[in-house]
Amino acid sequence: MLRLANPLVVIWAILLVLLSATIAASFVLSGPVGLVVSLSIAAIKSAMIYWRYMHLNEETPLNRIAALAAGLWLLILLGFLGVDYWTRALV
Amino acid sequence: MNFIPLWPPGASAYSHQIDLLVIAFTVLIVALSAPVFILLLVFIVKYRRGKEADRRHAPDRNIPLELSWTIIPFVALLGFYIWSTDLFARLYHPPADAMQIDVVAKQWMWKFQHPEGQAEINELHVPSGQPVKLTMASQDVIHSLFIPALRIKQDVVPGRYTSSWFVADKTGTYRIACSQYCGSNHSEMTGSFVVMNPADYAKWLSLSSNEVNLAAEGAALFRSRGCSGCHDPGASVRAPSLAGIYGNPVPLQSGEIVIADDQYIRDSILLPQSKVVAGYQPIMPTFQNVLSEEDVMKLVAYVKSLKQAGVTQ
Amino acid sequence: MTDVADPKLEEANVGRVGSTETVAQRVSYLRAGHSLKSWLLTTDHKRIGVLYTLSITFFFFIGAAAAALIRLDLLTPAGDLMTNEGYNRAFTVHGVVMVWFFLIPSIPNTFGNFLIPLMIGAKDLAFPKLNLLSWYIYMLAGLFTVFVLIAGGVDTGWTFYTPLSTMYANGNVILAASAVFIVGFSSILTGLNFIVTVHTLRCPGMTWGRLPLFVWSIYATSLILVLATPVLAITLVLISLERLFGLGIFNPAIGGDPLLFQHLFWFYSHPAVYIMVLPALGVVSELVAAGAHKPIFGYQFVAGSSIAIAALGFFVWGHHMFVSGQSLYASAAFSFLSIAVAIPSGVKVYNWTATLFKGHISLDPPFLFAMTFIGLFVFGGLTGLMLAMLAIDVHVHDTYFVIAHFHYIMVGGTISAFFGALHYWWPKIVGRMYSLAWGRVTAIFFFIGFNLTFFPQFLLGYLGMPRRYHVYPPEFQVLNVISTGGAAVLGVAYVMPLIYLIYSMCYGKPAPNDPWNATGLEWTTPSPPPKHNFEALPVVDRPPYDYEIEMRDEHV
Amino acid sequence: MSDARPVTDPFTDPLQQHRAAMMGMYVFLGSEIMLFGGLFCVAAAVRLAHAPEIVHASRALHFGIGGLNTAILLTSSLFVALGVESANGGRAKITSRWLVGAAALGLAFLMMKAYEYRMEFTEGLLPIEGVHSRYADDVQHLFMNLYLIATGLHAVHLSIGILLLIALSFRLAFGSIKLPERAIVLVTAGLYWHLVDVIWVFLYPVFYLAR
Repeated sequence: MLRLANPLVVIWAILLVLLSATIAASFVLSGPVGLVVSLSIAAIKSAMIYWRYMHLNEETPLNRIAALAAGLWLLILLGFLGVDYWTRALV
Repeated sequence: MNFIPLWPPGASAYSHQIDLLVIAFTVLIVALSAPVFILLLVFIVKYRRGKEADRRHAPDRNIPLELSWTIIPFVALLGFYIWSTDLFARLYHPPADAMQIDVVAKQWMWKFQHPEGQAEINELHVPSGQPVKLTMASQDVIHSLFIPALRIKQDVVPGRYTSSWFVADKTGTYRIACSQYCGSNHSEMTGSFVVMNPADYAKWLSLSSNEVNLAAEGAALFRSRGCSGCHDPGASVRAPSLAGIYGNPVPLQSGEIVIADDQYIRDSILLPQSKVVAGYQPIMPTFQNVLSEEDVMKLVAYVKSLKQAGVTQ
Repeated sequence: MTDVADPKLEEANVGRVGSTETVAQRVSYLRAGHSLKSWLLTTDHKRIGVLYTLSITFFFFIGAAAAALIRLDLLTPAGDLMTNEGYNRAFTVHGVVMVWFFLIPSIPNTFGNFLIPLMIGAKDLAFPKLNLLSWYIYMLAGLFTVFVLIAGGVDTGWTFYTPLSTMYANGNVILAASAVFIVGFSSILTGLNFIVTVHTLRCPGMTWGRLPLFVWSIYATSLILVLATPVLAITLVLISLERLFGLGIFNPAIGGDPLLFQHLFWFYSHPAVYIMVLPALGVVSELVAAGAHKPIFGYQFVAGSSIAIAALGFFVWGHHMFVSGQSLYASAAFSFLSIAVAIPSGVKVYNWTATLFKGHISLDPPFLFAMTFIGLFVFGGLTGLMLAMLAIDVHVHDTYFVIAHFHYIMVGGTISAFFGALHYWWPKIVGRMYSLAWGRVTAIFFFIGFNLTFFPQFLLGYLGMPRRYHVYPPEFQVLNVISTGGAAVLGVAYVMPLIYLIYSMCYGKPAPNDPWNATGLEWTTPSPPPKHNFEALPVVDRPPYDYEIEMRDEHV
Repeated sequence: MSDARPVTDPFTDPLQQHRAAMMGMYVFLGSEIMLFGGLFCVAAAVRLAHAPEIVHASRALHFGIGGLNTAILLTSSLFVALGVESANGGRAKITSRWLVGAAALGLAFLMMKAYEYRMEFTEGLLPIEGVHSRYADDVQHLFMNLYLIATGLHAVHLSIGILLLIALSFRLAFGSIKLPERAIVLVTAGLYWHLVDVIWVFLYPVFYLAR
C-alpha cells in the first residue's frame, strides 16, 4: 500500500528532515536569528501541509485565499504589538 | 457661576493650545458636514416624489467627484494630524529642570509626594510658572490621573511608571479625577488641584512642615530594609554600588545596555532577576510584597540623590 | 401554488378587505408549520431570522432597562438611587448586553439571515443547520447572561480591564466572560455561513457588481466576525484562567503586562464597532436608493468602501490606548490609520447625498430613519475623528465625550438603521402593512429624543466628567437632567413601534410583493415569501438599483 | 469530481456544494488560527519584554520529547492524508484503517505529553497549585503558565480530532458513509486534523526551541 513514490509520503519525509533541521539549528543559532530561522522552517512545513495534505493544490484561488487569510491577518496583530513593545522604551 | 457651564477653565498655556485645536477641528467638522446636511434638505424639498422638477440626465457615477471627496478631507485631516501629534509628543518631553512630584494611586485615593518630603492625599499643590513632572505608580489596578483644567490625563498602570508634565500658570483650585474605571468607588476618587504663586507655595511647604525630604526617607529605608548590606560602597563585593548610576548606562548580563532611569531602578528592586548588571550573580531577593509603591519611590529618590553626591565628591 | 406568481391575482387579493388571507400568506414560510417544534427545529433562514428578532428584542429591553436605571440615578449628583456597586453593575449589564446580545447580532443575524438568500436568489444559507445551531448558542449565552444578573451581576464594565477584572473585582467575572465567550461562537458560525453563502449561492447573473449593497456590507461584516472574534475568545479564556489560577500573563508582579490585555481586547473590540455599524451602512444604502427611487450614486465606491472599512478597521485598535502608557510611536501610527478609516465612511455619506439629486423622494418611515441615520452618523463619525487626534483625545478620553461619540454611532447609527430596516422589510417579513403615519412619528421622536440625550454628553465630556461616574460634581447636574429627559423621549420612540407593528400583524392591510416599488430580488417574491423563497430559481440580467429603466417602462 | 455526488438543499450542483464545504472548513480553520494566534501574540509579547529569561526557561523544557511528538503528529497527518486519498478512491475499509492509525498516533502524542507534564511536575516546573515550585525566576513561572495553556488548548483540540477520527472510522466500518460520494466528510475532518498539526508545528519552536 505504501508506495514510496506517493507524493504524500515524500512530503512526510521532507517534513521530518525539516524537523531535524529546526532542532539542529536551535543549537547553533540563538537570539533573534534563531527565532527567525525556526519560525521560517515552521512556515515552510505548514506551507507543505497546507499545499498537499490540505488540498490547496487542487482548490480554486478563492478558496486558497480563504484558507490563508487568517494567517496573514494575524500578522497585523503581531506587527502592531511589536511596534508598541519595541518602541515603548524610546521617547 | 454659570447656570450651565459650557467650557472648562484652563490653567496652562497647553490647555489653551488644546482649546484652539478643538475649536479649529469643530470648524472642520462644520465644513465637512454642512454640505451634506444642506444638500440633503435641498434635495428632499426639490425632488419630493410627485413634485415637478427637472430630473433628466440624473448621474449615477462621477469619478472625479468621488476622488475629490476622498482626497480633500484626507489632506485637511493630515494637517490636523500633524498639529495634534506635535502637541501630544510634547507631553513625552518634560524640561530638564522640572520639579518632580511622585503620584501613587490606589483604590480609591491619590497620594502626592513632593520632593521636599511633604505628602498629601487627594490634594495637589503646585507653584505657578514652574514645570512639574509627575511620576506615577499604581498600588493595585489601573487608574488615570485626569486634570481637566490642564487638558491632560495619563493612565497609572501597576508594575511600571508613567509620567506627564505641565506648567500651570493661573492660580486657583481645580478638579482632579480618576478617569479609568477602577472599581466600586471610582467616581469618588477625586481631588483638588491647587495652583499657587511661588511665594504662597513656599509658605505652604513650610507650614506643612516635614523634617526629612524624600531622599532622606529613602536613605532610612535603604538601611532598615538591608539594601545597604550589599549595595553600600564598602560592601560592593556582592552587589553593584549605586553611587552615580542614575541617568547613566548600565551594562547587563544579557549584553544589553540600559539607562538607569526611574523605571529601571524600580524593576531592579521588584523584579531583581530580570535585568542583572554584568559581572554579578542574580542573588538579590525580590521586594515585591515587602515594599509599597511609595517606599519604592522613596528609594528611587535616594538612589537619584546618590548621583548628586557622586558629582560633588 | 402556481397562480401566486401571477401579479394580477396578487393585486386582486390585496384589493380585498384586510381580514381575509391572501394566497401568498397561505403558502408562506410563516404557515409552513404551526407547532412550536416547527419553529424551534426549523432550518429555514427566514424563521431563524424571526427567532433572532424576537430574542434580540428581549435583550435590547434588558439593556435598555439598565440604561434607564443609570440615567435615573444620574438625575442627581449624589448617588441616591443605587449604591456605587449597584451603579457599576448596572452599566456593566448595559454594556455587555447591548454590545454582545443586541448590537453585534442586531442587523446581521436578523435582517442578514432573512434577506441574504432572498437578495442573492438562493433557497437558504449554505449551512442551514449551522445557522440554527448558531441561534441556540446565542440563546445559551443569553441564558448565562441572565444567570449572571440573577447571581448578583458583575462590576468590571464591559471592557473587563485587567488587573481590575482578574484580581480586584468581586462580581461574577468568570460567568460573564463565559457568556461572551459562548456568544462569540454564534458570531463566528453566522459570519462563516454568510461568507460561504455569498460566495457560492448567488443565482445565475447575480455577479459581484450586481450584488445589493446590503449584501456587500454583511459580507464585509462577516469577515470581521470570523477574523476578530476568536481573539476575543482566547482573551476571555486567559482572563478567566488568570482569575482562577493567577496565570500572570496580565499581572506585572511576575512579568506580565496589563496593556497586553488591552491590545488583545481592542484588536477584537474596535473591529467589533464596524461589526455593529457596517450592516447599518448597508441598510441605509438600500433605504436611500429605494426612498429616492434612483440608482445609488457611485455603486462601486459604496461597495468598495464597505470592504475598505472592514480591512482598515483592524489597523486602528490602538486609538483606545493613547493615554494607557502605549508607546508614543504606536500611538502616532494608530492615530494616522484612524484618520484613514474615516475616509471610506465619508465616501458613503457623500454618495448617499448625491443619490438624492434628481430623485423621486418619498418621506416614508424607512427613508426618514435613513435620514436620521445620516445626520447622527455624520456627527458621530466626525467627533470620532476628533478622538483620533492624539492631543484632543488626551483630554476627552474616558469622558462623556467618548460616551456621546459612540452612542451617536451605535444608537444614532445602528439602531436608527435597525428601525429603518424593520420599517422597510416588515411588510416582507409578516406580509402586512403598518401605519406609515405612526412610523414617521416614531422617526421624529427618535431623532429628538436621541439628540436631547446625547448631545449634552459631548459638553459634559469636554467639561471633564469621566465616564462610569456614579457621583459627579454638582455643576454638571443641569446637563445630566437634560440628558435623562431626552432618554425618556427616546424610550417612547423605542416602545411605539412595538405597539403599531404588533397591531399591524393582526389588523394591517396585506402587503403586496413590492410595497415600496423597489428593486431587488426580495421584492419579486410574495410577501411573506414562500418556504423556498422563489417559485423558480431567479436569473438576474439587470444592474442593481435599476430604477430608471422602470421609469421608462412606466412611460411607455 | 464525479457526478454521482448527492446534492442537498440550498445547492444546485455538486461542485458548488463541494466548494462551499471546503470554503466553510477553511474559514472555520481560519478562526482557529486566530484563536491560537492570540496565544502566539502573548508569547511574542512576553519574549519581547523578557528575552533572556525566556531563553533560559525554554531550555528547561524537554525538547527531545517535543521533537518526538512533532514527528508523531506529522506521521499521523500522513496517515490522514493517505486515508483521504483512499476515500476519494472509494476504498472504505482501507480508509477506516488509516484513520484508526492516525487516531492511535494522536493518542500516543497525548500519552507522551502526559509523561512530559509528569516530568515537569516532578521537576517543580508545572504551575499546579499546592506544589512546591522551583522556578529560577518569576518569568519562568509566567512562561510555564503560558506553555501549559497553549499545549493544553492544543491537546483539547487534538482530543476532539481523535474522537472525530474514531467516530468516522466506525461509521466507515459500518458502511454509513458512502464512498466516494460522501468523501467530503473525510476531507473536511482531515483538514481539521492537519490544522491541529500545523499549530503544533509552530508551538514547538516557539516554546521548546527559543534558545
